[in-house]
Amino acid sequence: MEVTLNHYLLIGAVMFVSGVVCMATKRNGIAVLMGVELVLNGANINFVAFARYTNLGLDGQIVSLFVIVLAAAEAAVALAIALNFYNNHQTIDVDQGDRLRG
Amino acid sequence: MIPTLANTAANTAANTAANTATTIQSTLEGWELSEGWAMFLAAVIHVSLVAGFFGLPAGIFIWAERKVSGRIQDRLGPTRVGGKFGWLQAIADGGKLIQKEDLVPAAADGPLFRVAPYVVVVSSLAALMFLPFSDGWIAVSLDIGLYLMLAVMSLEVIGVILAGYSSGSKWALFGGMREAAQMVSYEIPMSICVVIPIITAGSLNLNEIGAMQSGWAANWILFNDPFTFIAFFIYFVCATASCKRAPFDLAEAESELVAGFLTEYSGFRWSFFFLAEYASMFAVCGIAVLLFLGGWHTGIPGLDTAITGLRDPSGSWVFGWLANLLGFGVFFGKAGLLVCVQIWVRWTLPRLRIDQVMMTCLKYLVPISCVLFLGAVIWPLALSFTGHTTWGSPTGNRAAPAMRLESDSGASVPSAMPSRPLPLAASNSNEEAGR
Amino acid sequence: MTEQTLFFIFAILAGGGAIGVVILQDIVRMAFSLIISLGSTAGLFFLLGADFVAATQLLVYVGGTLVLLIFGVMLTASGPFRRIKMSSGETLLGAAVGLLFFSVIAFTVLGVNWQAVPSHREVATTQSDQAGNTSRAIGLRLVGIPADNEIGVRKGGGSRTGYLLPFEIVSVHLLVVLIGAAYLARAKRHESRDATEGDA
Amino acid sequence: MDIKACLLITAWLLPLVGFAVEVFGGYWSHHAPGGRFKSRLAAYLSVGCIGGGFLLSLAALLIGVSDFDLPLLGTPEHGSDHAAAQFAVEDAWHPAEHEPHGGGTEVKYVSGSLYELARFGDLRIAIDYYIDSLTLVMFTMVTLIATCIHVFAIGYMDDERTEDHVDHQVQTADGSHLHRPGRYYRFFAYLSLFCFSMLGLVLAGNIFMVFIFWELVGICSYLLIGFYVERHSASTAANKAFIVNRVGDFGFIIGLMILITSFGTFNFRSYNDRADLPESPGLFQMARDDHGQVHVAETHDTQRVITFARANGSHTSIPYWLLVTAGLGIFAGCVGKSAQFPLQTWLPDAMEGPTPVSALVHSATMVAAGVYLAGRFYPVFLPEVLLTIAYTGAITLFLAATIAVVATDIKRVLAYSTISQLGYMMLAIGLGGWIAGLFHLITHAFFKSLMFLAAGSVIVGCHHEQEMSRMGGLRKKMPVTAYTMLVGVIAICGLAIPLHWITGFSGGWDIAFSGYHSKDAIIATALTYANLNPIHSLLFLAPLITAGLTAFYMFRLWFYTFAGKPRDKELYDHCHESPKVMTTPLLILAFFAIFCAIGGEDGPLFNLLGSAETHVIDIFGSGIDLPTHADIAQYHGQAGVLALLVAGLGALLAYLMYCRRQPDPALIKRQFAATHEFLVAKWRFDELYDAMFVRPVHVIASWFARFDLRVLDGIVHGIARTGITVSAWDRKFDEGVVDRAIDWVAEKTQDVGRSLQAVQTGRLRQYVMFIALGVVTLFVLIFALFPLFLKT
Repeated sequence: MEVTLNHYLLIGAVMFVSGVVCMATKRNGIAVLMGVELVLNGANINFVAFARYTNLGLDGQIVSLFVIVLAAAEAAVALAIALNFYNNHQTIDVDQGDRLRG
Repeated sequence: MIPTLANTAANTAANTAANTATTIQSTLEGWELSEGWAMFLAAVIHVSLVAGFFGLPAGIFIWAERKVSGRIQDRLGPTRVGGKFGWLQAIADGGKLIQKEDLVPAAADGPLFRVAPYVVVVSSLAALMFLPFSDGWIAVSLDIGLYLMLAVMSLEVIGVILAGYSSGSKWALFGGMREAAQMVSYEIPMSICVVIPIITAGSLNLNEIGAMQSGWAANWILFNDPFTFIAFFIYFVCATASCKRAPFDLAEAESELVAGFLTEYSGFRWSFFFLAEYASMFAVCGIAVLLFLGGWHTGIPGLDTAITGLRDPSGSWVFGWLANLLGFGVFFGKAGLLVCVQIWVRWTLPRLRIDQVMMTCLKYLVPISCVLFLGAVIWPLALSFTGHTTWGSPTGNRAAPAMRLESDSGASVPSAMPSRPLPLAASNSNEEAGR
Repeated sequence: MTEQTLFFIFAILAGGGAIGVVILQDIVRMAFSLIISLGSTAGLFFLLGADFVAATQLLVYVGGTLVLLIFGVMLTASGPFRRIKMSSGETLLGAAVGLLFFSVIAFTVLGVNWQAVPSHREVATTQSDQAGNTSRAIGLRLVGIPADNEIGVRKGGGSRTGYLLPFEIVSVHLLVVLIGAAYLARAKRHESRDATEGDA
Repeated sequence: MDIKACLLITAWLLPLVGFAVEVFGGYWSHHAPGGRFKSRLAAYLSVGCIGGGFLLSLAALLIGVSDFDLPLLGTPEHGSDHAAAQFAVEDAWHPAEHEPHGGGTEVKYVSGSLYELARFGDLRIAIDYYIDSLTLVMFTMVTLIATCIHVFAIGYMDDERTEDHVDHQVQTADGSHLHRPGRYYRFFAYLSLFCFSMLGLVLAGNIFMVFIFWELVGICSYLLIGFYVERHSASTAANKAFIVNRVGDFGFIIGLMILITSFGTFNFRSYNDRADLPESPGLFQMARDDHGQVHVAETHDTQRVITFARANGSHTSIPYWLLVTAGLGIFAGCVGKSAQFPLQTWLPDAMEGPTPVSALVHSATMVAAGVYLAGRFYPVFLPEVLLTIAYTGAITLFLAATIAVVATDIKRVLAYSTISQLGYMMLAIGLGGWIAGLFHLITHAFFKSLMFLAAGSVIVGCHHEQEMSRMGGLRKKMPVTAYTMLVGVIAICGLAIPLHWITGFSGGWDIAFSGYHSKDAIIATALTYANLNPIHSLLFLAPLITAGLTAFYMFRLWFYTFAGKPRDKELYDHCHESPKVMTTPLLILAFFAIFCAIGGEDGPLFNLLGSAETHVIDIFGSGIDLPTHADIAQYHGQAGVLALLVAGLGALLAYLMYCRRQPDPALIKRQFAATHEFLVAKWRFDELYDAMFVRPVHVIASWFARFDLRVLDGIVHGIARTGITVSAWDRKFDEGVVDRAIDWVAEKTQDVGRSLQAVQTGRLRQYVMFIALGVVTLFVLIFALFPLFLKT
């Protein structure tokens, strides 16, 4: 069986959807963060796969590099926010952070 | 284009880079094995060789540590096992540890507790895959070898953190957290210091970098300019810290945390951590040797020429292997010396406090390495203004080989593409060509 | 044969790790699962001939970001917050939505005829490209010099300006993040004392 | 650029630097070391600037003498010619001066442009310089005298060097004297600006620049006269000086505009120091040709016009009457600045300023500016204008001398004598004796500044007492002041021992002070003129008589002040000689008052000025014959004898009256009470002007004020009230309609927000779920339902 683009895209889809579900169900703030990372990785797989299997060329790889770097930055800030959240609420449960609800 | 002997060697080495594997694989294919099986067998051979390189230095250094620490403390150290100097002490230790009971504390998170040592060992073992022990003696040769090696080595910390966390002990947890903070911080100056010789060499391929530093010892990248010279020491400090060696061994500080993340481990799993520690010591020192200290070159041109002369393609392959073995000896000697310095430091310097460790990194090492980086970038430019391209006259070839971008339509390679990344390297090769 | 085998190993590990992140309740195990997933993703990148991206994935993502993440877990997940239970209704809802979402994406992926798109593998011309040594090519592409196959494919089309500006923007962005994260995470718990010690 | 120009420009700008530093930095001199007293730094800076200017000017003068090849001394032949002229009057005393009527001589000058300010078409407004020997001499004179005055002022203004200066002449509301901070540095800043302005005026190369610096001189004099601004008399005097000058400047502007529109250039003469600028002829070159000839022609409608060549070579013309008007206008400016009849009234009042200012204003700067300008524009003046100048001068000199006879304030006597002497200069210029007039300007500057400083020394010595009637016998108390003053008095009177006249020794020089030579030259010119034009013989009689009057009132002043017995014992006892810093300038100026005109009309000064003279030929048919140098030489001896006799008589009379009391001045005063009162009231000019101008202006102004109050204010108030009413309506509209509309929108928005707030649960996971569901829904809509709709 030849490994085709579809295989990679489906793996990317699995990771993407896992990430979304993780964000949607986990109450732990850091787990939500993990979900975000999963989503970004799923997208990254798509980029690199397209770079390989279509004529996207190296642009796809470069975009995925940017995604990785920005994800690192995002993680740093999000973690800082999470720690701040923890400091203020004495919990990491995101459901507790509803002080601004309508 | 690259006429000298040393450079040809570098070229072939880099070209066949992947290609130590190809050699074994093709040899196996020559034995009428199918391609898949040949690849599989070649991989197995590689892995076992690397595992040998993983275990051998670790054993030697464990013994060396005991002897050195003994001498420093005015003791004799091991004297009984395996002869007069206790040669086999490491094996004896291993035998003892394997026999011990595999304990998992009740409070521990079982699966993670068990898997943590493997993560550590696998990452430091995998790092050795990208390290050339001699010219062409490399398991996986990639253009980004050094980069990948650093990446793999950085995975080691995950195992340590997992070990600390999953032990269910506060000592271990503290150790793991300290380790995490220390690792994440020290990776920054270390990476920057590693980039400095890369700028000088114009390549990420460790084999190429090593091959470039042939000729007299003055041609080692360490002596290329003042910035690389300082960068070596900064790198060595960071490398010591990243191996959790004293005086940076806060993660397992006996006097404060019992044994840090190792508190709950015993037996074989415990020995894995130590195996990994000594292996990664060897790995970082190997990187230092390749990047700064001329790799497998002796620093004496005649000697090097003699060794490389053994590689004459018309001669028997045995001579080629012999040359590589001699190269490995030189490489191992240099790396071992550096490891001994680490041991020496461990037994003579007191441990720092955690805030001092962090301060050393963030307030001193990072700025210094940034300045060095800047200086290393400006240095060739400044030199080019003076009309010289190098300081003094190097006797080896520090040039990166030209880009190997063969294209079907030869015209499609743009002429604007720089054949050499640095003016230093470019004119150096011209100089070589003139000889 | 080898490629397929490796692909399936990595694919199962990556997908399984991702699903593990969703299913597992222990936050540290989730993190470990995530490590497996992302590490395997790096393996997939290797298979795709993107060695530089894979190395970056290992160095930055697994070695940096995830360490940071676990660090955050250790700082926050003490005692009762290690496990935060979800109601089973939520789990069910999440699973349903996830399946729905996945089916949508899968439907789309399978509905497109990718064979019509010219493949990189077919047009790749350079040896290093084939071998997966893309670091130099990526570097040249960053500064706008096309060194890969696209010379033949995208003649006259597309931009040739490289990615220097995005590169600079990202570097400035990283600096801002560095300062911002340090500011956000600085110790404020003991407001009476001088908040000097940093967390990370 | 020419080296002279460089030197003079530097000398010109130095005082500006001093001014700038003192104005912006002077405040901090308060805090100079020394505590109670402020630092003298400002004074030293000013003295340094102007002193440096003097050195540079001197260098420029010496360079100019060699560059222009100027005759400093008469040649040996020339000397014998002169001697011969005394006896053989038919011969010319100066052979070279024969030529002007025939061939003409080239004027030696340097002119260039420093900086272009603006350009309107062909008209170029620039900072130009024009340097001839007159400029050089004026520069040296002005900087030398100003340096002396600055040094003198260091001593004179010393009591301003304090934070708490008491002005005894000002009474505050509670009856005490005014206390104010001293204005030492400000005084020197003004002085520096004054010098800068005057030097700029002298250096100016075009009339635009002249006008600018003209006005700057005016404003500086305003500032300095009103230096004691708290004194009502001082501020009034400053106003008066300024306003009276405005009257003259009005004429000046008219003249300026006529010249610009007619000639199309501001420049005096073409540039010869700027290769890059086109060499277009200047005003003087257009008005008269190289031979000093004005070309008068008749147009077809029998209008007299003056033709000249313009820059582009085309010949054009200007109506004769228009050029006369222009000349009169410019002369009006000179009248105002130099305090000539009928604008002489401001000068005596200007005595309210500090004495160094008076010295500067009366000798080197302000009043000299008028004479200088008249001299500078000499080529433009037509015979009618010159006649006006002559008569104005004659009236002024007599009028001022008569008033000086009865004045008792020591500074006022000097002030009137200044007006009188300026009248002499104007008269000389009007009579065609250009050199004589400017010669007198220079000599007068020296001895008049000397006398003013001496008077200042007396005033300081007597603790700010200026009334001569309380002085007397001060010679013993302040000998240096007394005898330097005597030098000045003798110089201004024109007393001398004419050696060659008495002994018949030819070739010898007279033993005489500077004033003798210059006044002699003027009276000789007047005599010649009167002989050539008998109808205007009044122009000779007036200066002759006034020479006697001058001697009388000057010696009266000296005898009153320094000779005889002390009239006020207390004043005499407290009186003291001034410090060295004040007497040294006196000695220096006395030296120059004696020797600056040495050699008379063979001397270096006269020769230097003579080389700058523009030769002017009388216009045929004007009815006036201007005397030539040869003519003047013919009557020179005669005039000298007359002048000396008259002056001697005046001096003798003064001696008899004020030393011997034979006849007693008080008796005479009683006998001619009406005349005395008339003279004391300054010929009632102030009353006349008050009735003629001031009161009508007041009346008309009050009418306008009433109009303003009733009509204009009413209109404005009405508009304002309308505005208020409209605003009130507008407010009602705003509150009723606009505000309610906005409130309604805000309420509705709030309602909507309140009803939507339930959606904002604040639950992160719910939001993510919404997003995921939303994506799925969209997908279903687009790919599943939308095709269905398309099919149907």
